[in-house]
Amino acid sequence: MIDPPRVELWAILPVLILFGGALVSLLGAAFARRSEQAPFALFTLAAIAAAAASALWLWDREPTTVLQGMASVDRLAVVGTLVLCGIGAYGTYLGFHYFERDEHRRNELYALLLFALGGMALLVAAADLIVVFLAVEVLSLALYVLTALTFRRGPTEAAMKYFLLGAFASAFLLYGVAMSYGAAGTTSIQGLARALVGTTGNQALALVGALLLVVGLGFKLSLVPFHMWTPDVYQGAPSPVTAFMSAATKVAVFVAMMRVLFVAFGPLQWDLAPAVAVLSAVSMVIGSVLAIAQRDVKRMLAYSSVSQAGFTLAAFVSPNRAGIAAALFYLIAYSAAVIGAFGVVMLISGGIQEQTGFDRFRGLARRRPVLAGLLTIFLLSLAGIPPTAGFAAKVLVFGAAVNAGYWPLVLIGALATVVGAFFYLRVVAMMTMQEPQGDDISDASPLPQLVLAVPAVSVVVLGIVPGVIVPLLQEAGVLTW
Amino acid sequence: MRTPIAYFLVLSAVLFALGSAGVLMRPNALRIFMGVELQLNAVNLTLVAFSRMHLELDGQILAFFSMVVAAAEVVVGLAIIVAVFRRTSTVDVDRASVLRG
Amino acid sequence: MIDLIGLVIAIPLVAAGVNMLAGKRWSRGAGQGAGWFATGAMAASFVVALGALLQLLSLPATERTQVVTVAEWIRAGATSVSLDLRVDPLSITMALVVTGVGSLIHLYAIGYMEHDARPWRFFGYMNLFCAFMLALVLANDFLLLYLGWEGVGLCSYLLIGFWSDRPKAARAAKKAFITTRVGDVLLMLGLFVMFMHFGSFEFDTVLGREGSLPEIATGTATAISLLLLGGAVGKSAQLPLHVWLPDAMAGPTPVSALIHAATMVTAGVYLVVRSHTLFEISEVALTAVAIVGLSGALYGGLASIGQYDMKRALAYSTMSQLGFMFLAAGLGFYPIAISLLVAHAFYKALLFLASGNVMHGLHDEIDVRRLGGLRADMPWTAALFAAGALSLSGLPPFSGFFTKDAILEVASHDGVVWAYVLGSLGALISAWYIARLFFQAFMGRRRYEGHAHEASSTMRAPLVVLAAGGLFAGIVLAFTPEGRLATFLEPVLGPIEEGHAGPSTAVLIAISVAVIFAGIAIAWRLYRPANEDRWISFPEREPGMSGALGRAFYVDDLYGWVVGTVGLRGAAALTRFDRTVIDGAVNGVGRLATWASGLAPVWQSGKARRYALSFLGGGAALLLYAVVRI
Amino acid sequence: MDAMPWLTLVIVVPLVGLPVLALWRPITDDAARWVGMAATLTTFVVSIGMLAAFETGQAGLQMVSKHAWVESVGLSWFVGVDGFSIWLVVVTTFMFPIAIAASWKVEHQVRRFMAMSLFLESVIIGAFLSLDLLLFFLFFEALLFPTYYIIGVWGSKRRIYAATKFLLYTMFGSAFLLVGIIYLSVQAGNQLGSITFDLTVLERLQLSAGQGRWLFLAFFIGFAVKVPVWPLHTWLPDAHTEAPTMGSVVLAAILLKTGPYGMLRFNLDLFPEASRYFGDSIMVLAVIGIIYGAIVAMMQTDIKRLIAYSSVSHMGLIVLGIFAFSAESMDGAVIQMVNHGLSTGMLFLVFGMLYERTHTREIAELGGIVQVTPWLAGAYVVAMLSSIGLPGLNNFVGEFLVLLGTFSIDRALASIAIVGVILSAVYMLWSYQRAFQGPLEPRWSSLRDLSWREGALVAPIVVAMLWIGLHPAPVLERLRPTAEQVVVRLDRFGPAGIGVEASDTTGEAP
Repeated sequence: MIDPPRVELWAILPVLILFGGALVSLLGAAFARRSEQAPFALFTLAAIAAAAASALWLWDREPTTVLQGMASVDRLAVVGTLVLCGIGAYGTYLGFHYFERDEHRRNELYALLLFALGGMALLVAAADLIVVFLAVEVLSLALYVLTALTFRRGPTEAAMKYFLLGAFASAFLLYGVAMSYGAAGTTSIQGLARALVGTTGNQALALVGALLLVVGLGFKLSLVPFHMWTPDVYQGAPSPVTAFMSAATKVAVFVAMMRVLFVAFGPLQWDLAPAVAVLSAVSMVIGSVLAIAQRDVKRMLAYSSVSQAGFTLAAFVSPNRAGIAAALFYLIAYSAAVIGAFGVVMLISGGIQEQTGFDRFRGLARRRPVLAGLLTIFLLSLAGIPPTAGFAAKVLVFGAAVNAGYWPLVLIGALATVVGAFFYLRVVAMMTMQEPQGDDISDASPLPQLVLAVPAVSVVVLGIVPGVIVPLLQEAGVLTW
Repeated sequence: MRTPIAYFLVLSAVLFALGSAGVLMRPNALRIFMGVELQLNAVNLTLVAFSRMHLELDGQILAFFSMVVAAAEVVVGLAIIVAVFRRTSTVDVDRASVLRG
Repeated sequence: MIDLIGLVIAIPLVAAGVNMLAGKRWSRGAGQGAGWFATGAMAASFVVALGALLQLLSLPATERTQVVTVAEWIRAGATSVSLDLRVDPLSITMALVVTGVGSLIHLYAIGYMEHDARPWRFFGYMNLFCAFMLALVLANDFLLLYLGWEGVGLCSYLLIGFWSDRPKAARAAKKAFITTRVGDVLLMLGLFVMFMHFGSFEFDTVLGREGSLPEIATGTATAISLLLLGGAVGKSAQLPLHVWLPDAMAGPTPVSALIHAATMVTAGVYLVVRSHTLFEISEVALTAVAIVGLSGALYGGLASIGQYDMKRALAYSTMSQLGFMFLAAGLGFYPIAISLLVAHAFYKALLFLASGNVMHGLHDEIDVRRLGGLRADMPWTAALFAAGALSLSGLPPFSGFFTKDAILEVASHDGVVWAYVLGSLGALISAWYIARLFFQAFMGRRRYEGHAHEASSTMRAPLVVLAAGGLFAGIVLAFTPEGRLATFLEPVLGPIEEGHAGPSTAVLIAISVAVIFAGIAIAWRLYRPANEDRWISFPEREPGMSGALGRAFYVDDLYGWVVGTVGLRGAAALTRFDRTVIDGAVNGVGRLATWASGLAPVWQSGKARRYALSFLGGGAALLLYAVVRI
Repeated sequence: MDAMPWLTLVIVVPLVGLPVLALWRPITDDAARWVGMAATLTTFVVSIGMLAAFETGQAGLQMVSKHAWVESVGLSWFVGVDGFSIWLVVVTTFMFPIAIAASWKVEHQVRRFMAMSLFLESVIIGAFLSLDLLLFFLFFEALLFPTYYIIGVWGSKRRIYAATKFLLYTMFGSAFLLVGIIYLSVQAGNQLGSITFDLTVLERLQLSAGQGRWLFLAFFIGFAVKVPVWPLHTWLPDAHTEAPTMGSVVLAAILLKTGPYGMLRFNLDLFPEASRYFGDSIMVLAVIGIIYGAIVAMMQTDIKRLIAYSSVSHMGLIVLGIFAFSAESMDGAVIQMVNHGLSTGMLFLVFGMLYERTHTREIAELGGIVQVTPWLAGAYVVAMLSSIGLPGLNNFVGEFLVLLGTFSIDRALASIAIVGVILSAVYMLWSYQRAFQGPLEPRWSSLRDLSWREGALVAPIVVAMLWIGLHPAPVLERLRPTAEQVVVRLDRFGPAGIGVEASDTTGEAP
C-alpha cells in the first residue's frame, strides 16, 4: 500500500493564480461580444496583484521544496516573482495603451501575457530541471505569439525567427537536461548537487550537461554568441511586448540560472566559472560595440540588452550571496530602466506606427521635455552613471567579480561601460543638443508619463540609497542545498 | 547480453547532429522545423537510454514531456509560419530578412 | 627718515594707482594734471630718500647699514622671506639716482606727452616703474630684488609698447620682455642654487655681513655668480642678450631716457656690485664679468657708429657704457662702477632727452641724414647735447673723465694690461661715435624742411639740471678711487687696493686725453660738414662695412632666423604631431570601434540560418572547452 | 572641534536650489538666474565659515564626519578636510558665483543651465571633501554628466563632439580607477574581514609591492586623464574651446584640479612605495607636458585653444611639484592649483566677455582692440601676467616654490621645466600683441568696454590674485603642515630629497 503523493498547491499559488487568470481571460476573449479591452486589462492587473500578494505571503516560509522536489519555496523565488509581477503590470499597462490608440483590439494579449508570466513565475521557483525546461517552453511559446501579435510584416518575421531559433535552442536545453540526468541519475537540482558532491555523479557528463544548459538558457538571455535573434525580435515585436520580454525573460531565466549554476552544478563551479566569465566578457564587449552603429533606437536598445546581460552574468563568477544579491540588484535596476526606456520609445514612436528611427528623437527636449527627461534618466542608468541605480548595480556586480578574483573581467566590463556611455548618451545628445526634425507624432497623454515616472524615480532612489533593498536581496541569496 | 549505453548515446548524438545540419541546410521553414523535431527525438532517445542505465523511469517520463512540448511547439510554430506565408507568400526564411543589421 | 624708507616706494606706487584709476579726470583739457601729479610724487620720494641719506651720513661709517622690516612675504617649507628694506650707502645712492633723475624725466615728460591721448596711463606706468626700481635697489633679499627685477621688466614692456597701435612698438615691447626673461630665468636658477646652499635669500646670509665673506665652496659660488651674471646680462643688454635694447627705442623718448639709459638697464651692474662678495670668491665669475663688459663696450661702440637713427645710436652707446661699468666691476673696482653708473645716468638721460627735443621739434624725425644744422634752430638743445657729449666722451674735467679714466688708470696700475689697452680703445670709440652724432645732427647744412621749433621751458629746465650733473658731478662727488663717493660706499664695497704697476697717473691721464681727442678728431675728419656727401653716401660706397656696423654685425638677424624660422617651423611640426598623431590616436580608437560596429550587418544579415550557425558555433566552442577541461 | 557640520553643509547647500528650479513651474528666467546666484553665494558664505573653523597648523584631517550609508556595500558618508582640500573648496565656491554671473546672458533653457551648474558645484565640492573612496568615485563620476550637458547644450559649433570626447575620455580613465578602488576594498575585505572604502583604513592595508604598483597605475591613469598629463591631454583643448564661458571657467578653474588632488589624496597616501617607484618617470612626463603644452600653445590661432594648451603646461608644473616629493614643491603644487584656477579662470572669463562682443575666437580676426576697450584689455593683461608668473601676482608664488623644490631634488628636470617660464611669456605676449595691439581692425571700432557689472566680476579675482601674490602666508600656513607630513611619510619609502636636508639645516631659522 503506497501512500499518495502529498500535493502542497499553496506553495505554487502565484503560478496557479497567473495561469488561472490566463485561462479566464482567454475564455473571455473568445466569448466576449464587445471587444472592449479595459476590463481585460483591469482583470489582468488584478490577477498579477493577487499573484504578488500570494508571493509575499510565502516570504516567511521555511525554505523547502514541494511537489516531490519539483518546485522550491524560498525567498529567491519570492523576490523573483515580485519583480516579475511588477514587470508584468507595466507590460499590461503599456500594451493596453499601445492598442488603445489602434483601431483593432487584441484582447488575447492579456491571456498571453499571463501565460508568459506564469511560466516565468514557475521558472523562478523551479527546483527540477524538468520544470526548468517546461517553464522555459511555456514562456517562450507565449512570447512567440506575443511577438507576432499585430500580424504586420515585421512582427511576423520576427516571430518566425524567434520561434525557429527558440525551438532549436530548446533542443539544446533538453539535451543538457538529458546529459545531467545521465550524469546524476536525477533531474532534481538539489539531487544533482548531492550526486556531484559525492562520487555517484559522472563529472564529465555533468560538465557537458551544464554547458548545454548554459547554451539553452544563454539563448533566452541573448548572450553572445546566442544573441543574434535579439535585435531582430526586439525591433520587430510591438514595443510593449519588447519592453515586457526584454525585462521579464532576463529576470526569470537568470534566477533559474542561479539555481542551475550555484546549486545544481555548484560542485563544478571551478570548471564553469571561466566559461561564464568568457561569455560575460564577449557579451559585454560585442553587445556594446555593435550598438554603436545602430540608427534605430529599439535595435540599439536590443544590442544594449545583450551587453547588459553580459554585465549581469559577470556576477555569476562568484557563487555566493554577494554574487546573487549583486545579480538580483542588477536585474532590478536593469528592468526598471529598460521597461521605462522602451515605454518612452513606444510613446515617442507613435505607438503602433513604430517609427523608432533616430530622427524621431532629435530635439525632443524642446517638444516633450518630460519624455526626454525620463528617457535621459533611464539611459543614464543603463550607462551606469551616478547617481542612478545602474551605477550602484555595476559597482555591486564588479565587486562580486573582483571578490572571486576576476578583476580582468571587471576591467573589460568597465571599458565596455565607456563604449556603452557613447551610444546611450548619443541619444541624450540628440534629444537635448540638436534641433527638432520632421513632424511630431509622439503621444503626450499625461497618464503614461506619470506611470513611467515611477521607474524613473525608483531608478534614482535606488541609485542614491541602494541600501534599501540590498539586504533583502542578500537574504534572498541564501539557497537551500 | 545487453547493448552498451554508449551505442545509444552515439546514435542519438548523430541524430542530433543530423537535426542541426537540417536546420542549417534547409531554407524552408518547415524543413528547418523538421530538423528541430529530429533533434528533440534524438534527445528523447538519450533520455530513454539513460533511464535504462539508471534503471528507473524519470527519463522516460521526461521523454513524454518533451513529446508534449514538441506537439505544442508544432501548433504555435505552424500558426506563425502560416501567418508569415500569408504576408509574403513564401516560407523561405532567407527571404524573411527585413529585420537585419 | 630711514624708518620711513618704505615711503620711497609707497609714494610712487600709490601715485601710480591713483593716476591710472582717476588720472583721466584731471588730465582732460589743457592741464597736464596727471603729469604734474606724478612728478610731484617722484619729487616727494626723492626728498624722503635725501632725508634718509642725511641721516645715514650722520651715523658712523660702521653703522651705515640699516634694515627696515615691512612685512612677511612668503613662508613655505623652509623658505621664509620677510619683506625687509635695506638702507646702506649703495642702495641709497641708487635710490637717489632713480628718484632724482626720475623726477627730472617726469618733469620733462609733461611737455613731451602733452599731445598724447592717455597721459595719465603713461605717468601711471612711469611711477609704477620707479616704485619697482626702488624696490629692486632697496631690497634686503634676493626675492624682493627679483620682484622689483621682474616688475621693472613689466613696466618697460608696458612703456615700450605704450603706442601699441604701432606694430613696431608692440613687437619691440614683446621682444624686450621675452629677451630679458631669458636672463631672469637664469637669475631664478641662481636663486635656487643659492637657496639650496644657504637655505635663505637674505643678503646678510648669502653675501656675508660687511667684512666677512660667506662660507661657500668656490664651485657653488661660481655657479651662483655666473647665473646672476646671466640675469644681469639680460637686464643690462650685454652680449649676447642685447638685441632688445635698440628696438626698445620705439617707446616714447622719456622712457628711453629713464628706463633704457638711466635706471633699469643699470640694474645688472647693481646686481653684480651688490653680490660682489660671491663673485670675488670665484675668480672665474669676476673675469667673466670683465670680459662681458669689455666686449659689450667695444661691440656697442662700433655698432653705435653705424647707426643713422639717433636713438638707436644712443642705445648702442648705452650698451657700451654699461660695458665699461661691468668692466670696472669685473676688475673689482665697484665704487668706480657705481660712479660711472651715476654719471652715466645724468649724461645719457640728457642726451636722450635732447634727442627727444629734436623729435618733438621735428615731428619724430630722428634720422641724422635728414637732420643737420639744428644748431641754428634749437640752440638750447644743441648746447645741452654738446654738454652731454662732452661728459660722455670723458674729457677732463667732466664726469666722464673721472669715471672712465679712473677705470683705465686703476686697471693699468693693477697691471691688467689687456683691460687697459682695450678699454682705451673703447674710450676712443666712445668719443668717436658721440662726436659723430653731434656733428651730423647739429652742424653742417640743414637737411630738413620747415622750422624746428625749440623745446618749451618745462622740457629745457630738467635738461639744464642734468647737464649740470653730467658736467660737474665728477668734480663735486670726486668720482676718483679715493674720492667722496668711493669712501661713502666703502662700508659696503670695501676699499680699492690700487696697485702701483705701469706708468704714473699723470702719464695715464695724458694718454687718455690724447686718446679721446683722437676719437673726436676721427669723427671730425669723417663727418665734418665738408664731408657731408661722403658719409651720407657711405652705404653705397661701402655696403659691406656699413651693413655690418648698421646691423650690429647681424647678431639680431641671426636670432631672428633661429627663432622666427627654425623655432616656428619646429613648433608648427610639433603642433601637427599633436593633432595628427596624439589626437589622431584618440579619434582613431573611436573610428575603430565605429568601424567594427559597422561590420554587424555582414554577419547580422537577417538570415535565420546564419543565426543558427553562430549559435551552433558557440555551443561547439563550449563543448570543446568541456572536452579540454575534462 | 566645531559643532556645525560645515563640510556636509557646503556640499548640500548648492543642491537646495535644485527643487526650486525643477518644481516651481512659473519661474521666470531671471528668477532662475537669481536662484542660482543665491545658492552659490550662500555656498560661498558657508565655505568661509568652514575656513574659519579650520584650525591652522594642523596637519591631519579636520571636521571629519562619518555616517554609514550603505553598510551592505561598505559605502559611508565620510567627509573631512585638510590642507590639501580646504583651499580647493574655497576657490570652487569663490569661482562659481562669478561663473554664474558671467553666464547671465545665457538665454536658452536658463532653468536647466542653473540646475546643472548647482549640481556640478555640489559634486565637485563633494569630490574634494570625501574620504571614502567609493563616495569620492561617486562624485568623481557624477561630475561627468553636468559638464557634458553644459558643454553639449550651451557650447559652440562642435560642442557635441567636444562633450562626447570629454565624457568618454574621462570615463576611460575612471574605468581603471574603479577597478582599482574595488580591488582595494576587496583586499580590505580579505584582510580586515569587512569590505570598506574608508581611506583611513585602506591606507593601512598590507599590499605587496606588485599590488601597490599596479593599483597605483590604475589610480594614476584615472587622475592623469583629468589633469591632464601628457599625452592624455587632447580632450582638453576641444572641451575648453567648445564650452560656454561657464564651462570653460569651471573646467579650467576647478574641474581639472580633481586630477592632481586625487593624486595627492589617494595615490600618495595609499601607495607611498609605488609613488616613490614611479615618481621619476611621472616627473619626466610632467616636464614634457610643460614644454610641449607651451610650444603647441604658441602655434594656436584660436585664443581659447591657446589658453587650453597653456593649462596643459601649467598642470604639468603642478604634477611635477607633487611628484618631486619636497616640502616646497608640494606646497607650491597645492597653492598652484588655486592659482591656476584663478588665473586661467579669469583668462576664460575675460575672453568670454570679449567673445560676447566679437563672436570670434580667431586671433587673426581681432587686433588693436586695446584702443577701444582699454579696461577689458587691462583685465586680460592682468590675468595674462598672472599666468606667466609675474612676481607680485599669485602664480609666481606657486611656480617659484614648485621649481625651487624640484630643483633641490632634480636639477636637470627643474632647469628644463623652467624654460616653460620663458615659453609662457612667448605665447601669451605674442597672442596678446596680435589680438589686442597693433592697428585697430575697423570692424571693432565700436566695441563696448567693460561694463560695471563685468568689472565687478573681474575685480574680486584680481584682488585674490594680488593677495596671494603679495601675502601668500595665510594660504601657505594652512596647507604647509599637511604637505610636510606627506613628504616626511614618503621619505620613509625612498631616498630623502636634498631639499629636505636643506630644510632640516635651516629648520630653526624663523
